[in-house]
Amino acid sequence: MSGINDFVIRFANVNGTGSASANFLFAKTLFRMGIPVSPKNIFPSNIQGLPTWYEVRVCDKGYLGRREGIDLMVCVNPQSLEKDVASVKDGGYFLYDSTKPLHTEFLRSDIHYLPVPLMSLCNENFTDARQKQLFKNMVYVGALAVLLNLDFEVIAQLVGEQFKGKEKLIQPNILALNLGADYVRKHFDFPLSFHAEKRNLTHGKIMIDGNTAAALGALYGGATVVPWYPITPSTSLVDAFTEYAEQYRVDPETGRKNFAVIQAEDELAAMGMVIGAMWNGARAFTATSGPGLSLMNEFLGLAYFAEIPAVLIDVQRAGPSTGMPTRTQQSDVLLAAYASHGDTKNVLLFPSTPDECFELTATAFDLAEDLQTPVIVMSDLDLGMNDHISEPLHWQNGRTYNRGKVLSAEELEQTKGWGRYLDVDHDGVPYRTIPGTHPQKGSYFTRGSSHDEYSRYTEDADTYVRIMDRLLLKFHKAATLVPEPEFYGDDVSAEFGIIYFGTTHHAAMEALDMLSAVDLTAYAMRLKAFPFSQKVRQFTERFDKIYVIEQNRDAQMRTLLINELEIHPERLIKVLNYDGTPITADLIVHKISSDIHSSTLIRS
Amino acid sequence: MSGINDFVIRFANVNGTGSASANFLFAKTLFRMGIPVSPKNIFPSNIQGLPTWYEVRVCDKGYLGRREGIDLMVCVNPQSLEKDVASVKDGGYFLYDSTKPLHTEFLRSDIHYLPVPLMSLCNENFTDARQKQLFKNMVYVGALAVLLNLDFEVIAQLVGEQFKGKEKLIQPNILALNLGADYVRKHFDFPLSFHAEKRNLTHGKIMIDGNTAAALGALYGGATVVPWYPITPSTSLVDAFTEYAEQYRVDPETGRKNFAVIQAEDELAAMGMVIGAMWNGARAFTATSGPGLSLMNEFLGLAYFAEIPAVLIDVQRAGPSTGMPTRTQQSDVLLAAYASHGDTKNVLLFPSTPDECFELTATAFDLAEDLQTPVIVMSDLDLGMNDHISEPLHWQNGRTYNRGKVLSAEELEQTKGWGRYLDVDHDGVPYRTIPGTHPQKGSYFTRGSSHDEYSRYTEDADTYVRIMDRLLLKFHKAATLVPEPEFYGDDVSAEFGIIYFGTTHHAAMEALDMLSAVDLTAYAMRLKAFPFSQKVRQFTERFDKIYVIEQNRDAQMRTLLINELEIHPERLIKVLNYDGTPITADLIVHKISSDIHSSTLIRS
Amino acid sequence: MTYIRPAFHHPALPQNELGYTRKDYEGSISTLCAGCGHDSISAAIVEACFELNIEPHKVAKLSGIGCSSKTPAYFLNQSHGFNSVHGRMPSVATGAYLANTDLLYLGVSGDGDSASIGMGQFVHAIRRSLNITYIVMNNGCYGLTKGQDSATADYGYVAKAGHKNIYEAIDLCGLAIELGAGFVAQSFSGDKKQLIPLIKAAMSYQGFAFLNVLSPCVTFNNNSGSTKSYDYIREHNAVMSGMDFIPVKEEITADYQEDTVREIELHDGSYIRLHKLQQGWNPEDKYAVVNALHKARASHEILTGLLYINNDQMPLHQIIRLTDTPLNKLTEQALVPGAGILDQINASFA
Amino acid sequence: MTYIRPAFHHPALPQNELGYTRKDYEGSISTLCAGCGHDSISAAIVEACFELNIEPHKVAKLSGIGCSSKTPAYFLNQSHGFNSVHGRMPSVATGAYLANTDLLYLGVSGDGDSASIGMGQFVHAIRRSLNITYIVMNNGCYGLTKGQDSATADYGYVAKAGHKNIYEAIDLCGLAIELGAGFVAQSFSGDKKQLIPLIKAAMSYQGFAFLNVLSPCVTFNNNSGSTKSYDYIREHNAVMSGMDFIPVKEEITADYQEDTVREIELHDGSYIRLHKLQQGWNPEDKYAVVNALHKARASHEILTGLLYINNDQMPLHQIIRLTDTPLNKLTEQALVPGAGILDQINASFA
Ligand SMILES: Cc1ncc(C[n+]2csc(CCOP(=O)(O)OP(=O)(O)O)c2C)c(N)n1
Ligand SMILES: Cc1ncc(C[n+]2csc(CCOP(=O)(O)OP(=O)(O)O)c2C)c(N)n1
Ligand code: SF4
Ligand code: SF4
Ligand SMILES: [Mg+2]
Ligand SMILES: [Mg+2]
Repeated sequence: MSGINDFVIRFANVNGTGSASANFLFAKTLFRMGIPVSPKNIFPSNIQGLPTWYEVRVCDKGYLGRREGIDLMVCVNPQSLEKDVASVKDGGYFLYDSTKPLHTEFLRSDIHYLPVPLMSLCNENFTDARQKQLFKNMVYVGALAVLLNLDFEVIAQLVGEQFKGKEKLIQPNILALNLGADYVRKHFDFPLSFHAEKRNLTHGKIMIDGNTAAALGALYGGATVVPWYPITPSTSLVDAFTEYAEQYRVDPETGRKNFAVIQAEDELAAMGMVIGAMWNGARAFTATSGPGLSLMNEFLGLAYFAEIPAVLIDVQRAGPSTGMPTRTQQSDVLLAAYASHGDTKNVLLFPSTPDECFELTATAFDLAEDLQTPVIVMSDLDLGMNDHISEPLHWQNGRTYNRGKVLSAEELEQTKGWGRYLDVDHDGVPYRTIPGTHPQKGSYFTRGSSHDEYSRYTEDADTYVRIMDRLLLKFHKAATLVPEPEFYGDDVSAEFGIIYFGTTHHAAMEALDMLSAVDLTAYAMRLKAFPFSQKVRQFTERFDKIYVIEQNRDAQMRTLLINELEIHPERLIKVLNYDGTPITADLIVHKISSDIHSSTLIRS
Repeated sequence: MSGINDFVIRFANVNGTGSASANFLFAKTLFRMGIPVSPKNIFPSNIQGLPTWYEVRVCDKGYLGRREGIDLMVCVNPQSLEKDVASVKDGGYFLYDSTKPLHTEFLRSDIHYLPVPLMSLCNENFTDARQKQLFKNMVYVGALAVLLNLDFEVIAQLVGEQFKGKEKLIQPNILALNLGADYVRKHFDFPLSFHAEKRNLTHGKIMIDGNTAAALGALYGGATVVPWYPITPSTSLVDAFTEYAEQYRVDPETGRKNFAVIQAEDELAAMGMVIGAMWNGARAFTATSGPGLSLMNEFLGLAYFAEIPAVLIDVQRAGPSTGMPTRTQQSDVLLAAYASHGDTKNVLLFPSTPDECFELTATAFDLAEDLQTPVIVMSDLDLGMNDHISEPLHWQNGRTYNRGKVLSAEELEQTKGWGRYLDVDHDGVPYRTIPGTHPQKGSYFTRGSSHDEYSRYTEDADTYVRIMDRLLLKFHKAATLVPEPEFYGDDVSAEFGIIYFGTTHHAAMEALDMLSAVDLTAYAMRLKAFPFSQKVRQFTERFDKIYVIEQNRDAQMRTLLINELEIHPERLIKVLNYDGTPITADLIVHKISSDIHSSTLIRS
Repeated sequence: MTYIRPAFHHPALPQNELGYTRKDYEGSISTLCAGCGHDSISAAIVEACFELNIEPHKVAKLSGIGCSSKTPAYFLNQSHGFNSVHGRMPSVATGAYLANTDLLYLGVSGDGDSASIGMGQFVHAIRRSLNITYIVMNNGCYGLTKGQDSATADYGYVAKAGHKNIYEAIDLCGLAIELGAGFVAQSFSGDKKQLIPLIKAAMSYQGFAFLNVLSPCVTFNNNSGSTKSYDYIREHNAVMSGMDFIPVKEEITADYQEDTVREIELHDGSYIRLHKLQQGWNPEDKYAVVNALHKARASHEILTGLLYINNDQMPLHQIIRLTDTPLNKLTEQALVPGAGILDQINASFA
Repeated sequence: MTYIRPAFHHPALPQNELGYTRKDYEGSISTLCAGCGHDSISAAIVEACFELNIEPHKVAKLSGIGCSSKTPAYFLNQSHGFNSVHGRMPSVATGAYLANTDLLYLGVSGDGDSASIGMGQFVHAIRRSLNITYIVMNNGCYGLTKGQDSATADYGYVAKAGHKNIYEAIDLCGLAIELGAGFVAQSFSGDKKQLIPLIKAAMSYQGFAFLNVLSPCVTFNNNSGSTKSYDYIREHNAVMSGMDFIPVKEEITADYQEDTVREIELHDGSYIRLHKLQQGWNPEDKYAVVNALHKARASHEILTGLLYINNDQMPLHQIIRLTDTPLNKLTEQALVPGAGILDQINASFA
């Protein structure tokens, strides 16, 4: 059994019953108590009435990845009872609504039961039907507070914050909390052997979801045109952008807006609008998930070939096709990298944490304009929709945008023989102009068809090759501009390498420690971008054996590494998790150590 | 200078002026004279008034790839004069319309000029304006016939066939031919040093374009539902299908049709219709090119995941985006193989010749239904729209369709516990049912969302993984069912390997001979399908050094080979041609031999 | 395909002429929100199919993506179903229909699915006169993605989230009529009496039968500012006519006064009987219908009932002169022209 | 941006008020077929822009793919042009327009481009009241892919290839009106006198100005069975009114008899003057226009002229209350809320 500040608790609810805010309150309380915590929402692709879970890992050591094994299950959903009982760890606890007795078939001898009559407590104390249902959730939070030794002051403070402006609601919420607390105090020993203890480990941190952070990154990054089409799990990103933009980008006097959020008719249109806007000199982005990415292929190819900046945030979910819309995966990597027919390559960025969602989204606009090409921020459902403990978002006042090689009217005045696709600087990146800049100079005809350096249509073989080769040169330049990878672990004595990216971060960090505990010393590289920089190449050359951890079936990032860096595939070993749940350290350690044990050679 | 039955002649025309049939007559005459010939149409993405070329390689040795270097240029287009004069080989000939004198700037001292007053000959002999223009083309054919020693009887016969039913037109055409012939006889020495001589090398062969052959393959393969959206260079494929179907698939009494060709509103709809039709048990296909393939991504992912057979013919053109719509390339390989978001893999077939277009298209339906997955036939503009000498199309009477695991009403009657996605045979391929088969049994709910073995929606992690893993198993099975590669060259003493596919075939064959002439002995494998079979793997294991020849920039097939067969990239050397023109043997030889000369090791 | 009578039914359950009970037309348990309008439409479909004596396995039910598009799983369990991709059901249905014209095709979509991402396919299915009953469960919002305005959301309505819609709505019925749909009806999920005969009529019609059913989203669009709420629709519903559907061969009784009754015979011999007709209402007069729709829009009325019918519409398979045998039943015999013909074709290229 | 007078013009060339000559509005040499209707429309655009005194660099011209979509290369060389992808010009134009509402947007498309693959985007650009002059060069066929029927090809017309079209045509004007487009006109590429003022009026209109211009494809659809040929259109053209466009501040003279003249003032102060009005024709009466279109269709007449105008239409940027400064001119100053605000936001997540 787990110990102080080291346990996993899972809430089994029915979706649409208002459990989300109570569960969040629970997690946030731990966070405010200074304890590292990582909540995961496991919800159905449905609006109301189906099982939904909220899993909270509490971990003094700061491991924020998911962990298998539930120490305490809070079950308020009869539909999922059987599964929920079964999922509790040997020796764990099962808190349930005992208003109706538990059927004996759900009794396990190896776990502890904590019956709390949630419904009847509510029935006795509230009259309104909706309130009865809602407050059930607060009752179990109250019960848990006692069982796990949560700080009631913190809880009360959070409730106060939550109902700011609706103060009438504070009192009944506190009442509900106390109902649960009192019941536990009366009926059970408390606290449990594993419970919370105040720490100072989250000081200066924030708890935020990646989509909100990315939205803020776009806001600070200067996005003004935001066409989009709703799709889980990217919707909340645009919602957050809209909300903050309404707050900070509207002229308070006139009510006129500094931004345009447009719900497009579909994802093709959303990407078309991004391209039109960025062609015309505004910063624009859209957010989508797998199906939308598939639909944007043609437009991405246009932006690549006509060299129009574009920013796309792909909040990945489990594919293929409609797949599991409410489960996480990193399975759009290959399509995003080589989207569209013909020879194409796109710049990708891989945030791992909310603060990186902020930073890399803001950076995406600079890169897109600097390189005049699409940049895709590869987030995922786990990162985007779950709350994560994160460094605060950071913006340096005075930071300026890199708008790339855009010619002003004055510069055009002085320029002779300008051509839209002339590689003046020999870095693969030509100079562009924005419509309306100058009455006589700088106009050109943008096209997705083959064109020469002056943007004229051509079917000339050599010209075509020249442009295509320059695009490769530009891609090489991109490799020097994208964010560098981060390195972790033991640089000196490492016997093998680990490569990973995105939300695998926390599990990988924990796995590194677990591996070194069993004397398997690794050095890890967290990729932040595609194409791969020199540092990435060097890392791959250093080890004979490198484990590439990914959350997809086909080892898509490994394909990119092999293909772009010409690495012998046998040196890159797949460590995959693709069941739609966030990857765990256990899985990583298990796969790596069993590979090592089944092979002999580690370093030749 | 080239010799008997060994030369290249190029016609420079204006498009929309009716030169196509005269040029075809020229090529077909050679073919009928028993001489291997390969014409290439180099046309603009435009309807009328721009330069268009028709290039004919004549080659006794049977090399049917394109060859650089023009021996004889026939120029009837003042627009392209400069370029055309320049493109003639040193010592070559330049035939032009001398009605107006040639400007001195176009005079080269190293080539021979053959002035023929095409226009004035026509003006003198014809009255109708359109005829004057049209017959100009016949005049130069007549002139060439004498210069190159063509058989006038063959020409006359072909003219007769061409104007079957419009016999009135035969005489003036013959007159025009004679005008040219007589003029040459009067004014020049003839025949030229290089010229034609009757052979018996094309006996039993046909001269046909790949699109027509593929259309016939679809007709014989049992396609009944053919939704499509016009796009060059795939349009003529559906046109041919329609034409033959109108001939052979319409009830002569009632006029009722055995097929449905539907011009869809776009490519998304075309693929949706294919999926709907094959889900419902009919054979269906669509044909498209790059932009269409990009648009079909989402639907391809649905077909992959929901396991619905689908047949797509991708007649590739030069990408990315609109690219060069009338130029050839093999650059959709990667996208086709891994189309769509999420983890997906599609079966691809690579025809090299018209008879293979026929055979592989027919096979595609069997494979798609056998494997319940999309099958994409990867043709290209060169193969699809140019005439090629080919083995005749072959169909064995009595050949039956492989409809795959489809349960009949009787079988359903006897089946217990059927589940749409149950892997009963442990080969990854489940049993399906067609709507309307049985009143109580066999109905199921098809979905692109995650489903269990009984086709019920699920978000269960294990079930999802089970289905995804089975799809991989199915893909492994596909590798055992797809057509095997073909091998060429010296199996025994080869020092290195060559891998190629599709229209690279003729150039590769010629290159093999050229290489062995300089003692570079290679063994070549022509891929016919993806995924790769055991034989492909064995071949890749045999050589330390393998040249992979492709007509794209990013070496896409090489990526597939490395990724699927886990080959060390350094062993696969890129030989690329991606300028939109068909690859030549010279290019291949040049790239391979310079690589060999720049490296030392050939076989370790 | 011969018909096999379903066995072992509870004797007390009423059976239709084919011996099926209502249970035989039901589907899996709905996972939609309690009170969702879509569930009522599913129930109406079950009832209509039962009453129409349809063999369930002779129906193919297809949909896109959305709460509405989930419903085919909740009715007609014995029919094959196809939950395709967002907005693209019309093309999948077109392919399926061409493969086998012997089945009945029931397309189910949402306002997001058809009026936004699926607009192009919706328009072209109508243009082709696809032989389908096409039901849009129209709640003016994107239910499944949590309540965004759809393109059928009315200008000025106030969303649950609080904002006012600033765009004009697309009137799917007006659009369908403009595009030449042969059967256009509008109804309300809460009005079974009207809805069931409309579904029956639509399923009996040969050609594109469009049913726009207002179907409140209780979770995201049933608030007071909504123009797609139960209350609002009830208040603004202008029923253009009462309606009965009289199946083939059933006796036509004259219950109504001559002057207010209109009977329209469908091609299969069944009848639609309209009664309590609104003054001057003639669903075969396209101009009148279009004008009435425009006026209703201006006065915030919602016309329901059979809005327009054109009995001369030719369904797609007739337009393209398809053979009677379903294409999916054709074998090598019918499909392969044979080696001899191929030799001739080869010869034409020699 | 200050205006700089173009230098070194041939003194003899007539100049407009801004000092530009017609040459300044021309484009590259057309590669279309000799006689293609599209070239005439390009010429009309050149003339309209010249007469309207538009600064060429203040125009953005956008198109999809097709012969028609190539034309933006053949006019207004000093404007930025964007030849996007097939059928998706409306979305690219929407993005461009949102980025800078200070330019004039001219969208050019074909009937294949807009009525088939682009139908969804066409519909939604109208619904959003995109501020654009949207010209469809309508030849009833797919010119660039060699003459397939398009969705605007009339039922029963005989294609050059010989077959008869079996589908009903989509009437883009009828559709645009149904969807609420504020300015809908139809014209003929061969009728410059009508076309030029229509283009001028459209470019002066605030909102979605749709121009469906019948534009014969001489190569693939000018044969005798065609209903989009020069001859056919000339014979079946029913001009609904003569029309003048009177720019801002120009004196309004009364050349015509009172009863047959109508003047419509646009928001920028310019006027459209309709004269020789057909009996009862009122382009502000939506119902009347819709009915007239339906009737014309039935009698194979092609109505040309300004069909419908709604002067109260709000363009998209007003609907969404966009600021006056073009978004593409905003700098960090205006866009970044600053580190202080971010601290506050961080605090709200602490
Ligand atoms: C390509 C694609 N984009 C977006 C989505 C996300 N999505 C699912 S349902 C839906 C809207 C559904 O609205 P509607 O059709 O009105 O159905 P309702 O839920 O309101 O019944 C969207 C946008 C998707 N599944 N696929
Ligand atoms: C995605 C895609 N599909 C198909 C095509 C091929 N294509 C080019 S132009 C065209 C049709 C053009 O028709 P229309 O818009 O009427 O223009 P027109 O040539 O008649 O002026 C098509 C189908 C394409 N470029 N892109
Ligand atoms: S969200 Fe709305 S549309 Fe979806 S099931 Fe619930 S009530 Fe119905
Ligand atoms: S093909 Fe037709 S539309 Fe295209 S340029 Fe020629 S005449 Fe014009
Ligand atoms: Mg809806
Ligand atoms: Mg056209």
